[in-house]
Amino acid sequence: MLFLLLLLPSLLAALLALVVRPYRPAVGWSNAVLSLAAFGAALGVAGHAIAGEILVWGPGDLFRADSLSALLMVCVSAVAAMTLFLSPGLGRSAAFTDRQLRRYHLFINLFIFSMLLAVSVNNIGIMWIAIEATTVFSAMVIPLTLSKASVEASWKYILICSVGIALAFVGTVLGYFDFVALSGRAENALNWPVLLNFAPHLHPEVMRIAFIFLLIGYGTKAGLAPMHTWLPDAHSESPATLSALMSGVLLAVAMYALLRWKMVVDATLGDGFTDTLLLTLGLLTLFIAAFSLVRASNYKRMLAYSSVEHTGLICIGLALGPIGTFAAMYHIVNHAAAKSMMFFLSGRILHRFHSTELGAVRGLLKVMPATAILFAAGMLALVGLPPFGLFMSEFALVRAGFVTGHPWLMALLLVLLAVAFVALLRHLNSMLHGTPTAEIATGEDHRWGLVPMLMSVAVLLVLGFYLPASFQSLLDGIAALVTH
Amino acid sequence: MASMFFWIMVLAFGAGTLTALVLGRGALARWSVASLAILGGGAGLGLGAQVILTGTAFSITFPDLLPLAGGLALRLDGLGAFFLVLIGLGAIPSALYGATYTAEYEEGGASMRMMGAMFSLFLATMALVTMADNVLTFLLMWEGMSLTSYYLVTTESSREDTVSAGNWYIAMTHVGLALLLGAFLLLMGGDTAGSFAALRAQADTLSSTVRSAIFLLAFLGFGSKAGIMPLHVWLPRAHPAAPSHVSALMSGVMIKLGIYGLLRFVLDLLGGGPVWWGGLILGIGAVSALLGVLYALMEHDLKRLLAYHSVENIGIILLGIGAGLMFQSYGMMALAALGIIGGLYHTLNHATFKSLLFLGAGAVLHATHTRNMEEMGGLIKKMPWTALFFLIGSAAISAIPPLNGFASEWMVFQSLLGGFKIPVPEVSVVMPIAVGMLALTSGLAAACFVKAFGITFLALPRSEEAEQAHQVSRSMRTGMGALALACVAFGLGPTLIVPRLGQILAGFPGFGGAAHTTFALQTTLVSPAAFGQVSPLFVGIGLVVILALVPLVLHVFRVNFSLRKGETWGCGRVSQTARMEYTATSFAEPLRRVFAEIYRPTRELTVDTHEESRYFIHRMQFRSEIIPWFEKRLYQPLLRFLNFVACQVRRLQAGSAHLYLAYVAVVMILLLLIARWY
Amino acid sequence: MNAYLLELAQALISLAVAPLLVGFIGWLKARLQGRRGAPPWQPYFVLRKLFSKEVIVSEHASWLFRFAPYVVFGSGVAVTLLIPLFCVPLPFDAMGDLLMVVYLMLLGTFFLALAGLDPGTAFGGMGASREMTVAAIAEPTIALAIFSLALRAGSTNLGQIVVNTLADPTVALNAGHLLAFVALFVVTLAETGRIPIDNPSTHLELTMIHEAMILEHSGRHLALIEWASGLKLLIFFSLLANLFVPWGVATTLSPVYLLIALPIWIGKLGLLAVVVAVLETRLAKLRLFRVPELLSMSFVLALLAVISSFLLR
Amino acid sequence: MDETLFAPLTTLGASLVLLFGVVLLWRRSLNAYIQAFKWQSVILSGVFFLVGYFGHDPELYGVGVALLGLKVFFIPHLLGRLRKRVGADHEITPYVNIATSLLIGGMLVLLAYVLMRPVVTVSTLPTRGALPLALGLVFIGLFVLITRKKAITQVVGFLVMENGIALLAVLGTYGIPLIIEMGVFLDLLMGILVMQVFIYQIQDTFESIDVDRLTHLKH
Repeated sequence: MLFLLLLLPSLLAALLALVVRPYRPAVGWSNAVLSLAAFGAALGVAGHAIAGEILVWGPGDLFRADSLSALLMVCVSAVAAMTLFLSPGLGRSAAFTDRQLRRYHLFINLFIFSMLLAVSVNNIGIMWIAIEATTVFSAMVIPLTLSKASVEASWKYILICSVGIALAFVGTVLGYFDFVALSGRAENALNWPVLLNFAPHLHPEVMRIAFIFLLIGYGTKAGLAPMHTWLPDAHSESPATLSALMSGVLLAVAMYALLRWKMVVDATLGDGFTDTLLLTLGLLTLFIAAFSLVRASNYKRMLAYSSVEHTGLICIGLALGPIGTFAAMYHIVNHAAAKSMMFFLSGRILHRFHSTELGAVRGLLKVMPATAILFAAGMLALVGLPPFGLFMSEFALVRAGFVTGHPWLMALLLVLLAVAFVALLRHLNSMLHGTPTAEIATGEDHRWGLVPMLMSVAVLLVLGFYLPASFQSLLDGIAALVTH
Repeated sequence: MASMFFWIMVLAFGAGTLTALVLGRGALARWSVASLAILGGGAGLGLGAQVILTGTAFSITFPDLLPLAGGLALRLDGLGAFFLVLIGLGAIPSALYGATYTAEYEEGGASMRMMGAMFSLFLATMALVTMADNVLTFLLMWEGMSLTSYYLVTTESSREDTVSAGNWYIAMTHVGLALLLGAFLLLMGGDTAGSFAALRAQADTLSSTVRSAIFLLAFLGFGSKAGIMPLHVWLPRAHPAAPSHVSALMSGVMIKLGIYGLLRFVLDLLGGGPVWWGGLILGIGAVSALLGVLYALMEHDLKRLLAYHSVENIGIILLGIGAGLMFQSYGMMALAALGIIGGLYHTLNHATFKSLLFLGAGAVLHATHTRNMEEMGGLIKKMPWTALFFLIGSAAISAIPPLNGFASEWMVFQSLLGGFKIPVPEVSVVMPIAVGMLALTSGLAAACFVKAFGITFLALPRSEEAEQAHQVSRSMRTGMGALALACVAFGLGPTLIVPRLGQILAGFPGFGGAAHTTFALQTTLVSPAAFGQVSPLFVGIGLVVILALVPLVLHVFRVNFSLRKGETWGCGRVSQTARMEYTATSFAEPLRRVFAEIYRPTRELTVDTHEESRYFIHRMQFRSEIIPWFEKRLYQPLLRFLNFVACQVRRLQAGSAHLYLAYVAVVMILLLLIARWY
Repeated sequence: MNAYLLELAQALISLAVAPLLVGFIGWLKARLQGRRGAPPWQPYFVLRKLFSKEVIVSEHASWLFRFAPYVVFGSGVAVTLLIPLFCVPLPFDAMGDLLMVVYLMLLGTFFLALAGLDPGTAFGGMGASREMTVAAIAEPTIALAIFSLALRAGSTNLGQIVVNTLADPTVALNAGHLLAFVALFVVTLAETGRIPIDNPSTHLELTMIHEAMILEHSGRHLALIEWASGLKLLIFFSLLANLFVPWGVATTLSPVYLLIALPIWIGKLGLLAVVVAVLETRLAKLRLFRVPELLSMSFVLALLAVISSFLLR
Repeated sequence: MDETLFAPLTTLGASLVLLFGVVLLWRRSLNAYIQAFKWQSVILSGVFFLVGYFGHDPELYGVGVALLGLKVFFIPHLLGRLRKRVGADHEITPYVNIATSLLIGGMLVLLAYVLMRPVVTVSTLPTRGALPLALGLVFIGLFVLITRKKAITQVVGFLVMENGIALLAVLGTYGIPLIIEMGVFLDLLMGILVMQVFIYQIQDTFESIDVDRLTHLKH
């Protein structure tokens, strides 16, 4: 039942946006309120997972929620709720036409639905379908206002991600193929627990090939270099709310898919094949992201590269055994909170400065003090400074690297993180200080819109000092999943 | 008792943060932040003193916070307590001074909320660094300290150079953190909780290569905070940018925590190491000391000058510690104790006189609104107290007896001289060279402070601002006065303090009795085996007596005591103006020639001649600049390289969707081929 | 008690002898140059004259300018109390070792240089700048040179060095000692403002150091400074004489020994004065910017002396 | 029919499917691309029927019919209309010329054979021989995507990739579970519709559907 409560609100919201024409603010509000229900359901699922129960529901065990799913559900639904409360169309702003708003609300809810579906289904074939669907739906939201840049970004986005995700399907088919080759056709073969149980009997040589396709495929979606190229474009041209969702949780959902498969492939191969690949790609990602940040000229792209950087980190974490996975999942939560907030704030900044160029934003502290302070706090969190949660998760991650015997790789990682750190802080300072151009008005508007950001900061702060027991047992549950 | 002090300290700093955030600006806010900081600092002082005096460590743990790795674990032992005392000693005068000094920032538009809150948090995190008892607590507090001080540095964020200074600072400090993280994690091995007790036990099981790697990482990591050459680049940038009472704290106290960390690692966690560890510390210390003072000589920005002197003094501290560690590895514990205690005592002394000097520089800045010494002069008449205090600080940092700089430098000298007892000649020969460098350093420091004091306070004012300088507020003077008093007290009474330092050291393996017996309580400082002894107290008394006697005797002999004010005699010149005075640059010119090989100044001479004839010169322009070699050879190439890589990486994102798809295809095929033949 | 009295007596004798030493060198120099010259006791007249004159202080100068002469003089007196003159070891020997001595001398130089800057003349600044340049290299050289002796003698307290060397004369005879002696001698010339580094008998030359710095002082202030510089000469000569050639210094307080030791000490001082006088007539003053080279050389010599003491032990 | 015909027939079908993929490398006209895709899909659905018949899986007939409807009628129709609306005819200057493209296409198929060897050896299905051809088709589709400039061509390339995957699925596993197959079709349909929307938008904003003009966003 919880699954219905989780999934139906967003479908209902999409339906509402579809049937009510023209768009009315009430639709936006009711969608936002509906998203709270999903969030509640996610918390309920998490409660079960913490208690050690694995929820399974639906025909043919269609839905299943272990700790891993529960964690992602909470992240996705939380960020989704924030997004919907901050979405355009809830106030009386005339920035968008009714048609655009209707389209926005329709597709963003479908997008949220497909992400939630991806993390709650049992069948990893359907998971693939859901993730593919996220591309389609989110692509529809990117060019909310038509411009050369937004069209270009969305074309690249849909093209590259569709190709990538298609390759992931090749991997999925190969995995299924191997199952079938050994034990004949079975309707539930792609149910994750079934596949995992059977995994030790699968053929290593086939699973290796399959994993490459999956890695490339889901890696494209997650923003692993060098398949990350769509990411800065899409993030910089989307509405801030969509960027927040994409960067905060979509990347995590893709990593989730990869992790599911990694567990299966590890059960088959048993050696460090997947770990080596993930480490290599993770470090490459980190390298490219860190150095891309050095010369970034656009703050939304900067945030996007930062997401790439964190994807790299998470990817490395996944390769570092159970404690690394623990750290990576911790990091996913922190990153979701920080990055979604940053994109929301970037929306506010864009609204005031009418430019996403770093050079155009000066004296943010004078122009929008509250936004600036939150933005600075978020950036400090993103670069891994205390007292924010990312400091803790990065510490845990590097510790995992040392414990699992990769001191040199961790050294490289720390160097790259330092490069990213310096780059981001320089950009941040150039935004915060200096003299704004005269025509920029000062003062904050829509003060209530800062409330969700304050909540994000609070979450980050709490996670920086304190790991609630329930959260910890959730993470431990995930770490236990990857321990054979 | 101890836990009462602890809670008073923590709550006072916490309340200070909240007060600043709530009250914001105004005298009430400033004074309440200051008094809470003084309260907290005093409690810290009390806590530290109690731990040192009773010899029992204070510990407290909060397992619910930071559950990721062992909880928030605090334990204050002797070594930490010493540094906590240092923090208290620095915090009280700085806070008192800051209460009125910061008033000016209110008009400047800086955020007083931020400044007050960060100041309190800065003190709190520093205090907790000395108490941290596991890895995560340490790193958290360490980075908290860096971050809060970073915000204090960028208080005047409307200035371009301040922001850039902040960038340098935070970048260097973050690199340091990364190194420390590496050191700690290597030391932790497979352990995930990382309590210091476990690390101590773990350290013996590690191979010597790993131990050395840990040492190097820790040395560089803590060194970047302490400001060793060539990782010191942030100091001359950040110290001038920060408000002066913060500079005083940063230079006087914060960079010392780098020394704390180094000692914590080498003495405590690693429990000593091969002789080259000490040798490396000694070598870097010597280089930092000499180059620090040499670059200080060439500065005419008062606060930059002081910042370079911090590098110098960290070098001196490291000379003592390095020598001590070398002796330790040869088992000469008495000499080892002498070196390390000398280093620690210099740490304490530097905290007093450097804080004093920064506060003095702040007062000057406050009065003249410039840091450029070339625009100062004559301030001794406008601000006599500040001048007196600055003079005491200058004399102390120049190691002039009977002030405190002398006492600790004497100990460092003595420990270096003990080096001849090292049985291996190849090793012991390092020591006399270090002695030479230290001797040269202190000579140059004296020259530098004659310049700093003379150009700033003496002669005629060189600018309108200096002419209009005014006395600073009473709280600022009191803050400086307290530190000046400390300079005198620590100079006269090393024999009261040094045995306490010995007690601290006695807790570490191998030192035990050596540290105790070497420095019994007496009136003279005696180096081991009575190789040398001095009594600063008696010399101080003697000097006072002589200074009192001389006029008295002159009176007895009916010397002419009349005094007339007249014009300065200037070879028949008509009038004396400020333009005729020696400038800071010209004062340092002879030394610049002597050390031209090190400075390698750039020279640029442009001569504009008249159109009619090239023999008639219209205008001449001479520019000479000293770009330190480490910036030219180390940092600029590094930055260029990073930029180059960044440009290459940028080209990946060329904009073509086809290219992007090609990346996907190429990587896929590559990985497939690898997987096929894995 | 006797020891303390003797200590006091030593200081008083030094104060009394110091002007004579300066006068003697001046007289001898004049003689060597074929002039009659002022009598050796001329400095006493000069001091008396200066003490009876009124002091003129620049209106731009501060209290520091008036305070400095006392500090300079006081530090000189304090040093004479700490160094071996004709009797060792005296109780004050334990109060300060060679570092204390060197840094007490630095105290005088420090204040003198500040006083030079105080009235704001170009001359004063110039003198102060040069004096500090010389001091910055000379002071460490003194320390190093004596260190090399201290290491072999097993103590940094000067009186103890003399005692130990007398007890075991072999330690005084080696190459390191010679290096140290040369280094300390060069520094003596530099610190006391002698040719070839500085010319004590000239004013208003662009290459002067010490005299430029004290140009503004007059009356009793100048007298104290002049007296102190004489004292400094005596101190350096005593160090050279007693540390390198300790024979003749009394090691017990018996009056017989003391009566023998006092003339020997004065004789040693006289001998050094002759050497300096001869050198001053034979050498030309160095160009100002060659001075640091000479000092650097002496610094290196002293360093080598210390290194050799370390290695040959 | 005879069971022994199964393997040669599927190989023949797969080869034909691949052949129509190669046509993409050879022709320049957009219309030819759409036609090639259409006929490829016809053959593909034939393969579905074939496997359904020999594999005794009636579900596959249904899938085949759906495929026929979607890929043979609906999508080519959509693309044809799109092509006419935006007025693009020919792929004028691909990044790689025709001769080289064909050569590379051949090498890609070869590569697919190399990579699929372990996969083929573990299988016992009669259809296994044709598996590399399916992967080859995926590669060729990707190659088209990388080297051809018109947005419509890229869509066709993508569709060919999809066909390759469908071929792989049906040959390797006798069809993936129906629910997933249907989901895939749904995704494909939506994807194509969205791509069609974007192509119109590209045409509107850039006045061309040459994707190589879309290089404003970089770094």
